[in-house]
Amino acid sequence: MKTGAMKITLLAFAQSRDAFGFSERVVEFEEGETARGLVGRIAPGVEIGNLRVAVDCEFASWDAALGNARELAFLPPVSGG
Amino acid sequence: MKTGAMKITLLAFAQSRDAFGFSERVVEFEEGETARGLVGRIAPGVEIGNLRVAVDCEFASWDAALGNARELAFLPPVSGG
Amino acid sequence: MKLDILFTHEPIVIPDLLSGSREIGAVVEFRGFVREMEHGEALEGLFYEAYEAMAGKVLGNHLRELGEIHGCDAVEFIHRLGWVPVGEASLYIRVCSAHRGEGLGFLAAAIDRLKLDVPIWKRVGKPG
Amino acid sequence: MKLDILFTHEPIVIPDLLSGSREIGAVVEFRGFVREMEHGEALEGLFYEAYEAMAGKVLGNHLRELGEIHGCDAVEFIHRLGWVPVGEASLYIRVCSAHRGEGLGFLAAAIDRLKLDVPIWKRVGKPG
Repeated sequence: MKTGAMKITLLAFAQSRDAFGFSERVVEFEEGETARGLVGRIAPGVEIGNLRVAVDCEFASWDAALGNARELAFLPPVSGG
Repeated sequence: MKTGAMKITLLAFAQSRDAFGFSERVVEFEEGETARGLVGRIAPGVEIGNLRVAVDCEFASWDAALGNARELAFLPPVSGG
Repeated sequence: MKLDILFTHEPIVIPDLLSGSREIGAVVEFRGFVREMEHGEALEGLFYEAYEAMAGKVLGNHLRELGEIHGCDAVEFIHRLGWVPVGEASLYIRVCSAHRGEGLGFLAAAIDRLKLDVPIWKRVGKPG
Repeated sequence: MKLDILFTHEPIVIPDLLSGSREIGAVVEFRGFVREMEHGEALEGLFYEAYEAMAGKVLGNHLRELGEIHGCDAVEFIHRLGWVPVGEASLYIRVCSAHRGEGLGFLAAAIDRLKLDVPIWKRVGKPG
């Protein structure tokens, strides 16, 4: 079993795309890292104030370990309909 | 001006048709007569308990004088839709 | 408010939606169908009867008043009369409004008022 | 409950109503249209974007739960994505149920839930 650096796909939607400067990006992460920590590392200038975060299509906490997550999405306030 | 007997069309809907034995009938009436009095005179056996009455397409009181009404309708509880 | 009320002895045909106003944000449509099981009894259909002149008047007053209360732009109302077999529609209502709340509020209230005092009656089974 | 959820980049086409159950008494349909005036600003249209995989999952959970709560037999949900010009529909929902209350209740709650946390976004003007 290989431990340490794994890859995760980041998805930035709507206004968060402008803030992050990408809509999709693959980065390395450690399984103990949190979403908050990951954003602080790869995009330290981004305000996460009104963003929710989803891990593998489920709403998640900014402060939970990413574990073996494969997709991390940044979700501004929704406005469908 | 002629006073006294005038003609009014009676309309009986839904279950009231069975009770009255007609769906439409023209009868003579006096302008001081009420809907209640008219039914008592022409169909004394009819129970008006759950019937509403309409005069010229407006809900009316059983005890108001018919005046110069032209159409008197007997309305069982409604059930449209 | 634009209001159309129709009573028909034919199967209900849904009118085309005229793409008029660019301010209509919500269109809510309701169809009421005759169900087979009613109070535990299996029906073949229902027979509807109306005092048409009065029904149009009473219903028109209700719908115009509700249109004011809820703020609706257009309403189409169709009630089928005569024999309506199970699985066919007896009632169709379409409400056009700026937002969904207005249309949904209008529709719920309109059906309540219809069943309150509009002179239309149904009976089980074909008469005669 | 039968549930269909569709996201489409094409204009919404209302699916045929399959005359299945003889126990459907009420069919309620909602269409949401893009309005010209929004917050006092004249639009040409709106651009919709979704996280489709998650939106389908979150919405499916909401609609199945609401179907249980309200007691509905079938729901069809269509959301258009991409550019939607003023006067065209961005949303279509159809609910089939035994009685009207169930369908109307479901529909109001479904739109509230859609706007609560389903990852779909609109923005004014075409992007780029």
